[in-house]
Amino acid sequence: MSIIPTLKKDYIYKLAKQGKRIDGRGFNEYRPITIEPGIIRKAEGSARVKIGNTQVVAGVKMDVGEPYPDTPDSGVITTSAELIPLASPDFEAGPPQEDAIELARVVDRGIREAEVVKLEELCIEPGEKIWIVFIDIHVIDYDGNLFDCASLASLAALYTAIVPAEKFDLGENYPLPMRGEPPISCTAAKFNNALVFDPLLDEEEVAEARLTVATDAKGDLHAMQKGLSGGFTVDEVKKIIKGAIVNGREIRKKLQESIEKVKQNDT
Amino acid sequence: MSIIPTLKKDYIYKLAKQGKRIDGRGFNEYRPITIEPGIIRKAEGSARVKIGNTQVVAGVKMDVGEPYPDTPDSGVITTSAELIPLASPDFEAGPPQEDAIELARVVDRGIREAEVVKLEELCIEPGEKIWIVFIDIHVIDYDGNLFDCASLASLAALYTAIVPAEKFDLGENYPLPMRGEPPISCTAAKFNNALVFDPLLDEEEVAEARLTVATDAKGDLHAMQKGLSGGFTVDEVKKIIKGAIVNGREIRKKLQESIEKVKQNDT
Amino acid sequence: MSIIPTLKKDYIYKLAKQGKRIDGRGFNEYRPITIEPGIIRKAEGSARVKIGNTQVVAGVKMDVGEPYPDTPDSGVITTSAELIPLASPDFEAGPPQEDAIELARVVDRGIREAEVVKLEELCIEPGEKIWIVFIDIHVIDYDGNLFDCASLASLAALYTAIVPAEKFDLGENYPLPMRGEPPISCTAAKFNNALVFDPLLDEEEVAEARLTVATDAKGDLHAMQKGLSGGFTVDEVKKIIKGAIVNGREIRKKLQESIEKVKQNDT
Amino acid sequence: MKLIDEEGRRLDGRRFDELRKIKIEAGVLHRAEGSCYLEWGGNKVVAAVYGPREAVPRHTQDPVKAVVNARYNMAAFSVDDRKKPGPDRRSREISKVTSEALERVIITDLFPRASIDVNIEILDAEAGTRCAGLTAAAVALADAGIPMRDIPVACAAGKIGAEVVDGEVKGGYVVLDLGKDEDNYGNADLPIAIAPRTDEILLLQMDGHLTYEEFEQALDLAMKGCHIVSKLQREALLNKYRPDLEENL
Amino acid sequence: MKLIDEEGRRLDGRRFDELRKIKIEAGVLHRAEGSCYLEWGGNKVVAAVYGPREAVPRHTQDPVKAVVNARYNMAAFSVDDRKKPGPDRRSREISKVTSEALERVIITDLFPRASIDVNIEILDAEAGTRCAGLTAAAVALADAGIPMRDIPVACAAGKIGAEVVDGEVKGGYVVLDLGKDEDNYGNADLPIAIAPRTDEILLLQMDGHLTYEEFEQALDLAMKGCHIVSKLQREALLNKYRPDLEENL
Amino acid sequence: MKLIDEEGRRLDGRRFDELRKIKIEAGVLHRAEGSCYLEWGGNKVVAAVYGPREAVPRHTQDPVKAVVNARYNMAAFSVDDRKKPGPDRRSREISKVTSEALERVIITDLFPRASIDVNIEILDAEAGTRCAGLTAAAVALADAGIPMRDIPVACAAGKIGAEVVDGEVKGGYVVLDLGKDEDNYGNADLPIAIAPRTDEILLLQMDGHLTYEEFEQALDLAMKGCHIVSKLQREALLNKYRPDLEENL
Repeated sequence: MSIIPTLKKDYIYKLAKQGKRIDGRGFNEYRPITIEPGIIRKAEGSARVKIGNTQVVAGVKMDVGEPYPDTPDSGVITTSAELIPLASPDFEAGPPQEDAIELARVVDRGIREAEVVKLEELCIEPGEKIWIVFIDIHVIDYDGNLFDCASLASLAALYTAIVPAEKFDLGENYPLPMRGEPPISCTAAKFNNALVFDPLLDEEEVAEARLTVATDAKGDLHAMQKGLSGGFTVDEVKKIIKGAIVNGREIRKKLQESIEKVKQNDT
Repeated sequence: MSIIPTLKKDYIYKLAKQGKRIDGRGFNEYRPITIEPGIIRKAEGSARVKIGNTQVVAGVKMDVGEPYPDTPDSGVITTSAELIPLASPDFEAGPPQEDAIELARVVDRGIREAEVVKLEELCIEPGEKIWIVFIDIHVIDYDGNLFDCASLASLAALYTAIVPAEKFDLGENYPLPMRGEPPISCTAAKFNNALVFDPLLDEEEVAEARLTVATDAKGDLHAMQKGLSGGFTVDEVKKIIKGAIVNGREIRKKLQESIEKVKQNDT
Repeated sequence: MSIIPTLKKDYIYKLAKQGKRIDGRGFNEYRPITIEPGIIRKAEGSARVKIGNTQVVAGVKMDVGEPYPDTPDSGVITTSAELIPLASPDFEAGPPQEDAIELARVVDRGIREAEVVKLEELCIEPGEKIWIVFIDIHVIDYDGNLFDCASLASLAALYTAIVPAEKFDLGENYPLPMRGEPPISCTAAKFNNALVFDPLLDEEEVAEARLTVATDAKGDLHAMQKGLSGGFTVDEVKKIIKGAIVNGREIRKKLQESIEKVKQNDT
Repeated sequence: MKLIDEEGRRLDGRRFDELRKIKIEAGVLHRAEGSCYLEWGGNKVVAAVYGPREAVPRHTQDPVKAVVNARYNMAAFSVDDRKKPGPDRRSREISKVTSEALERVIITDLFPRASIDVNIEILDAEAGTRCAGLTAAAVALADAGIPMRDIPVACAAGKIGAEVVDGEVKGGYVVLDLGKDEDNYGNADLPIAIAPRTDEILLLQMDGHLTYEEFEQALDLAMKGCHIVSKLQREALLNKYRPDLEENL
Repeated sequence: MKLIDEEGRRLDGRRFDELRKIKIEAGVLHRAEGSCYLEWGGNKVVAAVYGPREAVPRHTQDPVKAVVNARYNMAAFSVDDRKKPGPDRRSREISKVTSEALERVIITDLFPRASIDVNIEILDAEAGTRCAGLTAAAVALADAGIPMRDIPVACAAGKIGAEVVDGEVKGGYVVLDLGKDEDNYGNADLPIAIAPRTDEILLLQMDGHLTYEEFEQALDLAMKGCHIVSKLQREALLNKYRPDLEENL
Repeated sequence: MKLIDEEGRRLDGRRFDELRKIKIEAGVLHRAEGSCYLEWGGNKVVAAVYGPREAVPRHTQDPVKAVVNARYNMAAFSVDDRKKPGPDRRSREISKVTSEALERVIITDLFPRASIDVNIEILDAEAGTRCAGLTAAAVALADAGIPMRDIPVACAAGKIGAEVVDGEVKGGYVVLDLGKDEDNYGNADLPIAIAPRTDEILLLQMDGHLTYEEFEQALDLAMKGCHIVSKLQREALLNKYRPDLEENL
């Protein structure tokens, strides 16, 4: 580790001991969040989400395809993420690397396991024709906490998406059928025994472990993913879950407000 | 830049100032061109074209496939180029690199935009079955001006191609339906304010900019492509277009003679 | 060549002059062979084969697919081999390299050319639906003579495979239809004018040339493959063939015993 | 499809020499050294610049100058039918001609062995993305403080409304900046990029059918379009730096 | 599908806190520096370790510690429908989280610039392969003599038997070590890996639906499972080395 | 399909020991250091040699000798159904065995760390392309002045006309140099390459069905074929260099 990162690490550790973070936030506090659904005209659904400087655009496209043999009556979701070199000097062009794959799969599980999309209503002809929902995550600016930013953008894009039935001669367009209240992903990082939510890039770079927890409105769990090569105690895991439930409630409210605004504009 | 290339550059520049080229040609003059259609027995159409030492073999293969949804009544052309390591110590094996992709796309546009192939006659069953025309460009020997050599070989292969209807139980074989007079691509390179047509490899290596212009028998334009990191003035562009029209007429005559010869041999 | 390999080479050469091998075997002698069919529950057929320390697991999976246009009434065999990094410090992850491709193709030819599988009985609906037989070769431990070990494992997997007809609603499961006595591949390596069968990895590393010969119960030839950059005299080739016939008989007996044992257990 | 009426009014109401609405913002990203957000009609583009930095892998280095790598990329959701992520042949050709055009104005010999990486992301696409992308890239380069001889700018002209009868083309209008239907159903497209101070042509492609005279008109029109867009580029840069400038007064 | 009966008996007859049958053998391969063969229910796994050795290509080297590369791979014939050879997105994610978990216990700073390569081959798959693979890998690492703070171990707990009515979940049982049908038709899965001496959690993933209380139960159950499997790991290592040990007495 | 009649006359009129028509031309390319154009029946092949030159990437270098890279490639249009460009498994196997055969005769220890690159392009294919390719490559190597112990040469023999009844093979003729239908409907193929001075066998593959006696006949026949082709190789090289030789008299 060269000299600058070591200095930065020492500084972040020192602050953490005093209960402080480099941008002045509390340990459980998120940066400002903005959610702008509907910004891509060519997409069936889309959203730009900023958490602090981190910025993600998610787009939903839909196509007609064949169902999987084991779920003949059900639509299909496919989630991809690209860590394009636009967003960071460290991202490289080329096929998705491990980090992008993990990001896509964690976002995907958050959506799939909570059955946010009513896939059973995306069957056109049982065993023959169903709707495929493509979620594409484009990271635009990377300053930490991609998991939360990407899940939130994907949810905002899904909740405001329109099924393009007319394009395929399948009747009138209609809103993508979604279930009520989505689970929200909240991520905490651990370094030097401190647990901080919504880590900055600088904090991620010195972190030992990371935990992402998706909780629903009732505080139930729907997906978890531990990352990095450090470990957690059982108590730390529980503490993070509790923090995720609290933060999740607040973020869910923001998400719902942004969706409402779009729906009102449409009518 | 090492010493040999610098010396070569100085020499080529010096000659150009005196209105001369290293092989004694005039600035607007092409090297000798030979066009040999029909040399590949397994191909539906083929041609070997030499412009000086540069040598390209183009082959046409046809298959039955599905039309694109937006052109249900129309055949499809697909053009590929491989810069195989046979042709130059600098070409590498592996998937096509930028240069090969640009070559294929420029040749493709020259053919497609002038609607040389009557794609509308390559529909077998509207919306269901059409002919796909594969043009494959094999560079055999590389001594400059690939664009012109490859387009010419592709045209000669197309104009002498036979639709393999019998192989697919679709009636008798017949000549690929083509429109009258094809546009011809002519390329000029610019170095040290000189504009030379049909650049040698040595000239390409010192050139600042390159312009390829496809013109038809009436002198109308069908495709253009500027290359390399230098620029052109408006006057230079106009001068090249005029030269391309003149050279194009002569090359078109040679192409037509070679096609005629094949057609006479066939009957 | 660094010092250790040179010493090893000298030692192996010296022994060979005295008619000896590093593990005490005769030149025509194989290491102990164990054949365990049926070890993978998820596979339609499988076998683990050990020749000395060399260990291969082969698995057969079957699927329903379309026939090739030129053989509308015939099933299809596809053989793949992966030299996974588990088996040797020199194997790398990633798409199959030349060695893995050669291995798969030589095993495939041994099976295909002797028409061991009754492909004509794997037609479900002529021109429409046939059985595809996938043979996958997984090298687990590499101590020389992969060709023989992989062919033997593939044969043992095929001879004990069950067609999964029920899974595809095509009636009851039944044994994969096979012809009587399979050809057996035997491999010899040449170094310093010695010819040794079933070469160890240490022997392969100093070998100049390698010859694999597949012979049937009557002593007829079905496939041969020479490898490495040394050459053979005509007499050497003939000597290897004769040794392959003798060894092949013994190995075939072992194979048949192991198959019988499985079939008895099943009934 | 009738792309232009008797009075020379186009589908979206524009005159033959009118551009679509363009909005340019410089310095929009936190991480990149220079960046630009650009809307051009229905196109939405983000460009970001990294470098000069050591070129990797090493064998791509040029010992006497910086290498300019422009990477044009379309988001999967930016087009009517979802595009598979990753570069296709079209993107790679555009990346190549864009790199060549930008290299001409960047003073590359200041940075031997370096790379200057220009990332162009098309988030929403509606005809003319290569011109929009190059124009945004130029602003991002300036925002990154990369030394340039000029700020390049791109614009297209084309021809619409001709009738085609078995390869014979009749009539038609030369117009500026083709929109979506004009691009799909028009007769020719001529995208160019120039260095506006000298009018040197840095990028030039053409397909379709133009007589020589039409080509001259189209080239002239595209040049004029470039100069209009060039002003918007400079304003965007000024808008970003004006607060700083005023502060220093 | 009814996965558990009124008496808490599961499809294969297990109680809620019972593991499937597990068999572990250390040192099974000739070529690898350490290896392990493991059967866990219907899963069959081989793991092999190479290294520490110089990391290649060079740019992957870490100047202060060894890099741990776990590679989880499924044989084409290990699953119901043949899997195309080579890593898919699922394998690559499992390889990543497994590498991270193992790195935590390996004393990597002893081997700067080295790589420790851990190959996990799933020969036969029946639910829970990531836990089986990590458990086998840990034994192979110990067999290879790689210095470790602890021998990590993995096990999953989950929830089965709940009824789901339009997203609302009712009832259900928290059980240890999901079998095949339990994995396919169950309600939640929680695979973890721990360092058994300290109970530090090295790997944790979860999907499905658990209340907070169910999560606590499941985590507790999975921990207990880990400790049982940990004993089997140690026995397997002892079995291999006992003959040597006895010889030296 | 009846491949041979009662009088031993084959489909194209050849006797059992007759080669197809062969035409060889050395030094046909401008850019390559050595080259060859070869027609063998309906096969059309170009071969070109570059090197010895520094092998790249560096990790492919052998410190004590040159590496021989033969690359066999079929043009997309060279076969009945268009072949996707790029190497498939068959091409890669042929490239491997061809490289190994050529390496045997090239005096590689003269050029440590170098590569000798041999490119074989099949432009038109009609049975026997690997033999045609290797034969052309050998001429190109000689034309490039690469020091060799011998000029290798390849030819195949095979068996046609047998009847097969449920795996049992009856009758059949051993013949030289299988043509297209003989290859598709014949009973066995045995391509070999030799160093003609010593008759050392450099390449040997076989598939189909041969008794041991038939194998001996086929090997003998293929050897004889090699010697005939070898003469044509030498003539081609002489034809190219004769003018120079005569000039120097």
